Amino acid sequence: MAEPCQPRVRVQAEDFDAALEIERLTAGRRDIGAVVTFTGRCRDEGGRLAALELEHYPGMAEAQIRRIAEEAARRWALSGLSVIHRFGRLAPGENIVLVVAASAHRRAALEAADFLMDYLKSCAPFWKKEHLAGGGEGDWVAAKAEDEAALERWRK
Amino acid sequence: MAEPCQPRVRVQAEDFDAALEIERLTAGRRDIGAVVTFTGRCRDEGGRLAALELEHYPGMAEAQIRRIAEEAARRWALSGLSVIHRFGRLAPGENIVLVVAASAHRRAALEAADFLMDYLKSCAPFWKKEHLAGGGEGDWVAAKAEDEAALERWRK
Amino acid sequence: MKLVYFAWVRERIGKESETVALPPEVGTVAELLSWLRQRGEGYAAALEQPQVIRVAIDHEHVTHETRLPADGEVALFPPMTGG
Amino acid sequence: MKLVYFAWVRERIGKESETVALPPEVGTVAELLSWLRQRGEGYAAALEQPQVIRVAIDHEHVTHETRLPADGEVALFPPMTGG
Repeated sequence: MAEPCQPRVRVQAEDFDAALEIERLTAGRRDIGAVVTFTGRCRDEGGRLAALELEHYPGMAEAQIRRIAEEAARRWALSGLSVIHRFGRLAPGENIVLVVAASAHRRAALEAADFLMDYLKSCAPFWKKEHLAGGGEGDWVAAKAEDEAALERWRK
Repeated sequence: MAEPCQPRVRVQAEDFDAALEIERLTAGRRDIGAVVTFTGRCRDEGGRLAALELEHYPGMAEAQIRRIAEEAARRWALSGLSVIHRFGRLAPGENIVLVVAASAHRRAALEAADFLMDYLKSCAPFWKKEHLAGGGEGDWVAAKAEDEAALERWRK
Repeated sequence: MKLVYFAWVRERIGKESETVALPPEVGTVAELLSWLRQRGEGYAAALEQPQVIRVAIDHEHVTHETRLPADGEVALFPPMTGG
Repeated sequence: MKLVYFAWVRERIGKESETVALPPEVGTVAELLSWLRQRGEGYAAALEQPQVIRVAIDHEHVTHETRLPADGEVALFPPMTGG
């Protein structure tokens, strides 16, 4: 197998543009058969939330996402991999996270995106505080046992 | 579970815009937590190909994609689902197929896109003829046993 | 009965479609394939391995055991390579 | 030693970071958590269930058995909810 690709990682307050990130990974490439994007968005939880406030650990957030992305690039033959994670106050409908995985073959791109999302969920230093639709702060979003369990799928 | 979403299906010669299709599924929605896109592209197979010619069965192609998409919408709780499949002569680097799956939750969106691609591969009436880089026609791309085998994953 | 052909089935038979009058003993898809193979070299080349031929009737996949309708569009083609 | 806190650990302790001089008997992450719990009500509330507290040293996850470095940045936080 060729050298693992160098993932692109950004942690930022600003929104991102999935189409632009696809273009950055694929422009001029004739060897890419599959591009998968995963976009995580803020939900209002049935009208309960006005926003999520994403706190992160600057420095570690980027380093940790990079470690996860490099692990994905070692496991799958990827042509390119981008991960962008936002922080700050995000309203329902706004983007939170983007993964773009490009590969010659569909399974590699799909599995890499799936793997990234599972690990970002439980292993990237971000925390979400709820802001309620009625005003005022809600709780910190609790980690789910099922998210921790999802990591088991990749331990083989 | 709510009613299955109505998939959007198009079979066309023209290119598509993944960002526009994401926007169409998500605009104004506050209940979508995950959007997955899968884009299949034409590869040059290490420089061997000048193009792929995609032949399709008009009428059946759209009907069959719709059947597959509706099955996905029944199996997973999707907020929206779009499938666009191109036909005609496509050069390396050009888009062939797009699946966009939106859901409240990441696993539904990822699995639905994965399912769609497996079934489009083996069950949608398209055939690919190679045009060689040196000029002239190559072979029809043969169906792979592994693609047929991939369908077994979904028979449960 | 309208028959339509795709990909290398179409190339070997040498036409995209045709309308045929089936003899009464041709009742199933498998019998249609056997009957077509007798029609000439191109047909024989296209259908030499009938088990790989995929068939749709009026835009729906069917098996080789399926009975043919009185009328309709029957499509013969190689395994699909979509996506 | 620089300590940094996030999310409800930060809220309960009431500060984002602080620099502390550790007594010599505090050698591991677990011992650090026990020592911090004695420092006041906020610490006690933040660390009442030490097993749920996640710890990173110089931006890398560590377990509670990990020995503390002579110097560096130790971060305490709840289970992460990225993505």
